[in-house]
Amino acid sequence: MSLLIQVLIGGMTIGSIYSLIAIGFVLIFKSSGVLNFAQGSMVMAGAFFAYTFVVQLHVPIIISLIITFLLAAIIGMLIERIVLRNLRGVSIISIIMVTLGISYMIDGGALAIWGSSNFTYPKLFPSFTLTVGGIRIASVYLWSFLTAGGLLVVFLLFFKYSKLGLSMRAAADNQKVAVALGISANKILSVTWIISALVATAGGILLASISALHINLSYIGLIVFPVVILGGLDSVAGAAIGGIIVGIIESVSGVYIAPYLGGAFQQVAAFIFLMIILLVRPYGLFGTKEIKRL
Amino acid sequence: MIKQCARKKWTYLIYVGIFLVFPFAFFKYTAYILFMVNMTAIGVIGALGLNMLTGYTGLISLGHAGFMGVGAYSVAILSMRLGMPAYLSLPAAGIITAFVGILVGTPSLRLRGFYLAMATLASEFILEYVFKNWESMTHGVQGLYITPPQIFGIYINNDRIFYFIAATLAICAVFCTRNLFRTNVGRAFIAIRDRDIAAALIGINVFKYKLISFAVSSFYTGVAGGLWCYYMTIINPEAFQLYVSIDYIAMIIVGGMGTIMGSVYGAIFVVLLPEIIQRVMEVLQPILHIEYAFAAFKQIVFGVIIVTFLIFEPRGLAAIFSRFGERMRKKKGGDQKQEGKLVEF
Amino acid sequence: MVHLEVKNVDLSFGGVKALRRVNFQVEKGQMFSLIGPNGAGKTSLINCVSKFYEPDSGHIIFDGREITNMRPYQVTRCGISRTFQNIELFSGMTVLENIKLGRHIHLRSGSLAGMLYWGKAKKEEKALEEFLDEEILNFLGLSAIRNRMVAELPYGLQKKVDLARALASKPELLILDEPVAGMNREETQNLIEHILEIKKAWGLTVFLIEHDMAVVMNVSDWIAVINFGENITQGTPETVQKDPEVIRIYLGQSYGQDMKEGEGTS
Amino acid sequence: MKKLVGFMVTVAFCLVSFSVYAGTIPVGIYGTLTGTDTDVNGMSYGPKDCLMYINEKFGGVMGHKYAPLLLDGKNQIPEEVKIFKRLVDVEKVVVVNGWSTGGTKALRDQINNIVKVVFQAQSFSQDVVDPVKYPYIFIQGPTYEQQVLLGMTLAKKAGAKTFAFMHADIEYGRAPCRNAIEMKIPQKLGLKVLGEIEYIGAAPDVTPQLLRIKKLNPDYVWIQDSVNNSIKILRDAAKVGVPASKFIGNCYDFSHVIYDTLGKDAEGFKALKVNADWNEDIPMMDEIREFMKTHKVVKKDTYYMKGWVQGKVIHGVVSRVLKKTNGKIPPTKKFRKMIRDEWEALVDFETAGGIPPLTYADHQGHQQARLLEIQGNKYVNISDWISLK
Repeated sequence: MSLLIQVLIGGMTIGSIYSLIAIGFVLIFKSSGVLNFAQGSMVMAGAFFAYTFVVQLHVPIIISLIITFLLAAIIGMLIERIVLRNLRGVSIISIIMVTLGISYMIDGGALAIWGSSNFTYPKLFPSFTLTVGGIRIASVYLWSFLTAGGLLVVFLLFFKYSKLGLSMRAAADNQKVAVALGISANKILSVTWIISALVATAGGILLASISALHINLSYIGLIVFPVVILGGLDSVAGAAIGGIIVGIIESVSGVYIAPYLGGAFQQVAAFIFLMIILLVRPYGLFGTKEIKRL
Repeated sequence: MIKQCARKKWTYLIYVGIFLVFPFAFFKYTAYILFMVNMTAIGVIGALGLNMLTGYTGLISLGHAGFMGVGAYSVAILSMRLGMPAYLSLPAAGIITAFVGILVGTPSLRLRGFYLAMATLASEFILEYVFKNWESMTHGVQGLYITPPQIFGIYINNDRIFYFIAATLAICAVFCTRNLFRTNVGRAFIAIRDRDIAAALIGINVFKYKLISFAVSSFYTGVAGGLWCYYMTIINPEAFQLYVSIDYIAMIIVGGMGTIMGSVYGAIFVVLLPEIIQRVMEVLQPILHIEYAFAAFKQIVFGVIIVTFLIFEPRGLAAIFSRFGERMRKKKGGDQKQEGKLVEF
Repeated sequence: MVHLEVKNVDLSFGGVKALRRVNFQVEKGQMFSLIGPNGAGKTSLINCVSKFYEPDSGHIIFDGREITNMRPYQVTRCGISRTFQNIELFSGMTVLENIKLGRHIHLRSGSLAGMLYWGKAKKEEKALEEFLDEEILNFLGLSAIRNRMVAELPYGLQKKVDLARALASKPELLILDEPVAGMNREETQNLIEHILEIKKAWGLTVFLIEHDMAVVMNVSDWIAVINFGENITQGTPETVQKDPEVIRIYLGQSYGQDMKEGEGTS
Repeated sequence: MKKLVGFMVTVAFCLVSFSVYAGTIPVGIYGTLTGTDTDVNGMSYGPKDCLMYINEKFGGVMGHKYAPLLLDGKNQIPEEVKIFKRLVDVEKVVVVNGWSTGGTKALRDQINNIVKVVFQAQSFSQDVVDPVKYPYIFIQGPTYEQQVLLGMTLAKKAGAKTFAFMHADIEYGRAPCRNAIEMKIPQKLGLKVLGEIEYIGAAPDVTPQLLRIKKLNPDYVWIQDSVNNSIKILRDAAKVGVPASKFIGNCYDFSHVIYDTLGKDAEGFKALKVNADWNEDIPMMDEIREFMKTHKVVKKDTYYMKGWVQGKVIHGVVSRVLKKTNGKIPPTKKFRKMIRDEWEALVDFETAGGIPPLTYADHQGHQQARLLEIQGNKYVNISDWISLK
């Protein structure tokens, strides 16, 4: 029994990080219908920026965090400005490929700048730990939990009430209508990419500070895919909740099922669960259904 | 007109000549170049498969690495356990993979777009898990060795022999695919891609043809995987991870979705581009001085090329070449319409 | 005899009722027109017949066979084919390929045969092209543009290709959803003539939905009127024109205007 | 079709024209410079730098300079096969420094029967070590299986009764543990293996696996993985309350990053050491420092040292060969053969303290290791060099 509790808590802790990173995916998809394969690389890059300023350049933490987020925002904007803005009306899969190309660039850049060693990540936040049901939870998880939750609330309100948010939804629903309403699609897309880059950076910093920093951090992009789809590609809430669910599923299957099936079952378990959900709800848990018209 | 035919005959003879001489033309580079040509040939077959599914039927698949794996493992197991000769085990592998493909394709009844793509991604991971953990069959993570069959006492994974097998198969694949899109099946695929609802309403059993598309596509991919297995003589699960699927997607997008030659150009591009970048940078090395960042820069350049390329020609190399062909024909005057259509394919 | 029978068909989207217990019968060989103001539910009804929509209740019977629960392609197999209000051509293909697709249900050759393009598949393709040539392309005057991509054709021609695709399956019942909408007088005339001619030649039953009253009144043998998804009345053109209800809800305000539309658009 | 052929031919030609001209003694090295496993690729940079150092310090060997060429195998079999073909056919290298187990297996026939070139594998997998079957493949240190054996022996000494394995679901992870079990190593030592627990290589979190460990509660856990994942394991061990002192890692779990990152959570973590660490006080380190005066070295870790040693071995063998031919470079085929024979003949080859003396009669440089433990944020030797023979 106590084991089960520990399993659940363990699942939630990592799930919180999944949610945080998944939200970045969803934002971009929601506004521009692009599934951003470079998200993982953006996560990694963000983590490395903070590392550079704090450790290599000895900038005070707060300032270096600010600079980091500025840089991330700029990169996000540049990606949108230079690349995606020139790809209007291109088939979705070509855009996938483009984002992959971007991820090659970012990964390569990171490799060129920081090399492929493991780095010890600085302690950026007051680190304390509290023990719940025999699980020692590092503060980082709480931070990511709070950040994810905070972002969730912020974006729910943002999309509900703020003019920009509403227009983003309009744009996502129907470019033409949006244009008719005098909404600048460009502005919206830039904003989305900036926000999403910031989220990625936050995720990167949190993720890096619970393990050694290495360029392979960008794999997280692949690992959260089931989360994004499970929640529904265009639902921020879906991403947040999906993260927790997947975390728990991985944890539960890792402890209770893997011993019988052998191997590393947890990731597969997440995907199998995803398949089952998709067969019941073809647009994820909270995704909006696209209506066929003639 | 007769002159035309005669010239055609000659050009074909020249092609055949090149095809036969090619593997003996490069002195000490032979093995190295042939290896890349062979990988390209395998790539062409796989890319045709993926293009049929994604480019022509409009179903995105991230699971093709898994399908290749199924093909490779089937070949390995059939040939080692049952001692099946290559000319049987390759088609058999294709058929087995086709069944897996149908299985994976079933969700396409309800799933669309990215959600289907993710379902295929899931199947990719599930297949990888099976490869790793069905030890009795796949020998787990250590993978399987095979002793390739021999022709005239030479193992077929000898670069020259394999060149003739793989290249021939690739060319056959190109022609088969071209034929397929002359007939109702191929047309049905395109109809589903363009307007699946209208397709259904004019009498196409959409789901059936989606499954057929998955089956044929995975058949190609399975054969490609089988060839891969014969060539490498070892297969392990780490050889069929997501990056392979991504390479194939790169092939069809860069080459040109929904075009047959596109798959060919794409395969060549994806196999050769990194090598060309490598060589160019080696030449520039004395100027650049980037010992440690060499690989990194290679990666960056690859990314930059793909991105810029897609910005300037999202429809891929095929579009560029056919436009080029148009211009050539305009110059020559319009006496070669048929060839023009050929380029489209 | 009755060719197509629609019995108490109900259809609703969410809360909105699109069709309420709609009834009518189409005789074999008849030129049947379904009219009604915009949003009356005409297209919804034919979408029910061609199975794009599942009716909530009611029956659709064709040739004495219940087709209510069939899949779309099965309906086509039974011998029903249709055109679309806003042309649904496959933009990635040539005119010829689009029309060939109309005949898809009659083609048997599988993928393997197709790949080898040998024997059966090849013969079938040849036969198909001959059929299309003599029965449809020349007849509709599309032979010249057979290899053009449909995307680059003018609207009128696209409409024609759409019709050709519907005819290609050699149906018994042809459903035309506003075939002449947005065409000028000549185009309209010419298309209608073609339709009447082929109807005679093949003994087709034609199910017409059209706003151009002039056309409807001229060609129809029988007209059914619906409004807000309900039967208003049906009968011969004369009776329908006289029907006070119809005049009130439909012809009264928009007849003349529709006539003008007919001329105006070109 | 025409364009296709044209395209291929032109590409072929530009490849030909771009080929670099190899120096007098071409040496081929490939490793994972991008992709997975990059954190240990110091062992691919090592040999290159070492040979460059020798070129600059001694002007190569008997007046012949080395031309080391380092390529990126991406840890992908086809990539490595391609590179191998280029190295041996185009660049005519006399020694190849390889990387992955999979690639080595794929090339086994090429290496030993077709090309016949010495192949120094980075992988320590026992599947590729076999003087009879694979006469041209050499590895530097004890196989993973031997390392497991040592770890278990020491655990036994410390009074362990039960044991468990943790590793990623890849060959490097699973194969050695399976082999160890098949070789009945635990039984012979009277140890009970409670479980073999796997995780995804790239998984950001291994808490569930450690909850299983906690449940099984073995006396010792063998980690068959590299630093990056071992940090995750120790982190989550602390998370669920399993002491780090229960964990023993192999030769790739040896890095200061571990205790820098985890602090006291790493206290008591043990790892095997099969070659010198960075900044150890040995003559070889002075060579490297000298080299660093003129060159940039980014990988400052024990793997770089391992690589440097490999460079020294190559140099040692080549110079022996050239002594035999008194300074003349024999034709490639002969040269490769001679290198192989000399390599096998190496006895107690000294590497300036980089590693225990190397003897390649059994194609394994040495079979010794010593156990280190993290105590107070540094590694402490808790055993002497132990031979695994």
